[in-house]
Amino acid sequence: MLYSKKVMDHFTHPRNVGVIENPDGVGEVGNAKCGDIMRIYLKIDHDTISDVKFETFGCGSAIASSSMATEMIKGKPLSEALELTNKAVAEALDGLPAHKMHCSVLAEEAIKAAIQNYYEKNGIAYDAGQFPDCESCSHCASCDKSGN
Amino acid sequence: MKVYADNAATTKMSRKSIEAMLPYMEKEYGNPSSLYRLGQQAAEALDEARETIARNLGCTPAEITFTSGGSESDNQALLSAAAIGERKGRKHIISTAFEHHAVLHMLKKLEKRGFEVTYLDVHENGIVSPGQVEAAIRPDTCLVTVMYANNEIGTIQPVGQIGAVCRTHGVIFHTDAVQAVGHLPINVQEENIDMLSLSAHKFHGPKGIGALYAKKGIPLTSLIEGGAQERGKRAGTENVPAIMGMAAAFDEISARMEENSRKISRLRDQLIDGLLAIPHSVLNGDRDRRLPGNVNICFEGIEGESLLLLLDEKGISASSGSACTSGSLDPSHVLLAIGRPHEIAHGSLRLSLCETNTEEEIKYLLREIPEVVEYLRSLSPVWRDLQEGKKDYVIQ
Amino acid sequence: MKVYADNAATTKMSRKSIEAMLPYMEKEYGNPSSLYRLGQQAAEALDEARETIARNLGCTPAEITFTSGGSESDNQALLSAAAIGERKGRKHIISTAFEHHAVLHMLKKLEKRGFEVTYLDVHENGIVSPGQVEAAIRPDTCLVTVMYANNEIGTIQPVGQIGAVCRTHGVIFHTDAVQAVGHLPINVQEENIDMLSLSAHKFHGPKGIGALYAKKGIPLTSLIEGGAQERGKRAGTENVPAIMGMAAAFDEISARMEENSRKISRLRDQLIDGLLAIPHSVLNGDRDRRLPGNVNICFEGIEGESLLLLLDEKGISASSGSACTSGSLDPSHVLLAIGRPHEIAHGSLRLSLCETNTEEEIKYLLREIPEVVEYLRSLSPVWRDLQEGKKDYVIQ
Ligand SMILES: Cc1ncc(COP(=O)(O)O)c(C=O)c1O
Ligand SMILES: Cc1ncc(COP(=O)(O)O)c(C=O)c1O
Ligand code: FES
Ligand code: FES
Repeated sequence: MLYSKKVMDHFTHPRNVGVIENPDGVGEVGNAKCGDIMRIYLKIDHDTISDVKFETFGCGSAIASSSMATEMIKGKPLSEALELTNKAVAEALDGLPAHKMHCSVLAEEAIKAAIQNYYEKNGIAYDAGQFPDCESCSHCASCDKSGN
Repeated sequence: MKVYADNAATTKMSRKSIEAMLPYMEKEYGNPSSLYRLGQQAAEALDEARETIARNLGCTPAEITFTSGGSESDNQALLSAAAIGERKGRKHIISTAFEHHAVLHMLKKLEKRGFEVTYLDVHENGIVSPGQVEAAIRPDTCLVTVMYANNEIGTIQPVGQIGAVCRTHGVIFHTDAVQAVGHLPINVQEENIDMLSLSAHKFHGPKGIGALYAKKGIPLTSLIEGGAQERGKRAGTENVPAIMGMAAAFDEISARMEENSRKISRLRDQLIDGLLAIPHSVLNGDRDRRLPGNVNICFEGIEGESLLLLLDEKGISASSGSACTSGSLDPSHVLLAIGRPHEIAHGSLRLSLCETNTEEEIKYLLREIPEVVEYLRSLSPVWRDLQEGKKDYVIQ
Repeated sequence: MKVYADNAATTKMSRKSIEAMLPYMEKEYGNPSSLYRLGQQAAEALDEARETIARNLGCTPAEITFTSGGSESDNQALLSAAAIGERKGRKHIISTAFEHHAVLHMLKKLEKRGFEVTYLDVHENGIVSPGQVEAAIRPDTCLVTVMYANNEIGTIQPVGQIGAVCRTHGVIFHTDAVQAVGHLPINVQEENIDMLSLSAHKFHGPKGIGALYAKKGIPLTSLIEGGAQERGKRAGTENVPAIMGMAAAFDEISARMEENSRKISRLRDQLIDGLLAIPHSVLNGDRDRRLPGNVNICFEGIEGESLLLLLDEKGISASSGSACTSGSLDPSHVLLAIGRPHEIAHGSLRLSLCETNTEEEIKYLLREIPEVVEYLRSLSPVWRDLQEGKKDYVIQ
């Protein structure tokens, strides 16, 4: 099979799907042109992620990565969420096919983008080096990075 | 319920085809190049199979070369026409933007060898016109290669008219008929086709076997060198069992072509009508000039691979032009060629039917697919933006 | 009595091999490139088959590419090595004078492309030495291609030692092992083989399927362009049933290789001894370093085709190096390469046995063949001249 049982479980029964009204942070990465967009909504209480929801336009691996990543950060302090790597997400899913690893990268980056958005909205100082910038994203060759 | 709706990818072998193969595996296993009876019987069987293929295409047996499938046939056809062109100093080829990769990649290779290729526009309806071909022909054109029917969107090209144009201008005309053979009536002579590729597993025959028709007088260049099989044009011990299976499958499907076509088209039309009732969906390819079994639809706001996986959960086998399914990042070149923007091309679904699909199956598809589309849209940030008016629908 | 003694031409498929194919024709017919279960199951089967082939050759699955047979494998191996050589400006190839046409014709093609080929002498015993290979290696040598065992005279080459020489000199070593696989123990790693061709129908597997082993790091050039099957190195819908049949046949024959070899060699030796009792006959190829099943003998004063036809009348299927069988007028290039003069090369007989041949069959062959030889000699003016001393015997 292309995907592990874990991937299929998270894909067919995704956790934390949906939106949070009045979120504390929202992050969106990817590009519909490239075939995948991930949006993460965060509710934050005292530097801890009290709730998280996602919406994803993408393949099975993208949806499963979103689901798994949100599970992994829910209830965790921001500092810990910032350390979540795409490798950890992929491992938690019992692996992803090589050509699908970038879908897990999107999950990592969407979370970071949401946290960055939270910092910015609340005027909290942060180390920009911790966050990916759109310019360095290179997951699709044909992307014009225009965000639409 | 299990519904196999990916007959354009490959088909289930028919009983007749399997039964035509078996005797040549265990009993009549001789090598047709051998002198003794066992070999000569195999050689005779090969002759019969060649006649069967020829009869169903309207050519002579000597014009048929057996290959390992559609890709090899396409490669050899293009290589042969290019060699002829090169000898005459004619290095221009006309094709379309939505050919199968077996043609497109070979064209790329020929471009590296100094050939110039004109890729004709296939318009939103997925059809080239004979006029376009005629307008593109130059004194140095050595080959026109236009597929008979497209493998993704099923559109049928005006092959007979293109053939007539090519004949008038003395240009070789090849058609990749892998999707058409067995499903549409073809007569290479009447349609002025000079070369034609076919592959048995697309019409309930075995995998790994195909044929290349080349009109008498068109010398083939070997792709595989070695023994003198296939009049020296294709080396390798002949795959007698598979060839017998191909011939049987071709005969079987040809005998029922009209009946199948009527039945399948009706199912197809029900499916198209039902699916287009889903808001913001659009049919890809001309509605009428399409293969009896082909349905190809884009749904706005969702991505193809996840659609396929969820359909698989419901027992439905289908395919998509989504990039994510192929591991490359660009969506189907076919959908791009008919002008679908990237974000829409990602959300395509191809269902390809055959004569064993049933009305019940269509009902099942029409119950399950809209649900899955709706569910995926409910997860999709793109769909939300569209719904909330933050973006404009591409498909009205 | 019926005796099939042409197993070097092709073999009867084994029950196991057929049974391994059938499920993939009618039930598991999915296209391995498809996402849904039916496709993924086929993809998994393909993986398993690749592992089986790899295990039996001593390499990794990623080093195996499926092809349509031995000829295609040979073609692709040579094309790939030539492309690597070209990139490095190394355009010299070493081979032997008695390779199969799938290699020889490809070499001719490469010569036209500017490659220089050294054809090593194979001596009267039909064996090249590692020393010959080493002496022929030049700084611009990009490939050594020497067959594992010859298809006509069955001689086994010192492949391991040739591999060692090539490894020392950093030259790619390809071996056409079509006649050896399944019949001789092969380990590509231990024998320093960089590329190896095999074909399933030579070991009771299906026709039209083969494999090319290429050591990790050796990039393959596509012979057939198109889809991304076989990691982009061989386009075309995978022939899953045949691949499963090949893997099953390979496993089956490997498990019994020693036992088969002992049995077949004994029959072979009886046959050789018995036939050499015919006056003025000679064995072609080394007596000991030959395939377990290969017998190849020249009978002075007669012509191969008539011999085969009369044997066929007796129910015996055999082959000859004689040209007439292949439609060309030159006698076997293999027999000429081991120094047999034309007149003798025309009178050759190849019998190739497998594990299902029996002692009774050998007895039958040893009763019938001498009679037929004697009869043909009684018709032969050449034989009369020899008998009457007007000419000298070539074979004492
Ligand atoms: C030594 C050798 N190489 C290559 C081939 C070609 O194999 P195939 O006929 O399967 O293409 C054969 C048999 O025909 C052979 O004996
Ligand atoms: C239009 C078209 N051409 C060529 C091919 C290649 O055929 P095969 O996979 O048998 O090599 C296919 C199918 O894969 C096809 O649909
Ligand atoms: S989303 Fe396409 S390059 Fe980042
Ligand atoms: S979203 Fe396209 S490959 Fe995962």
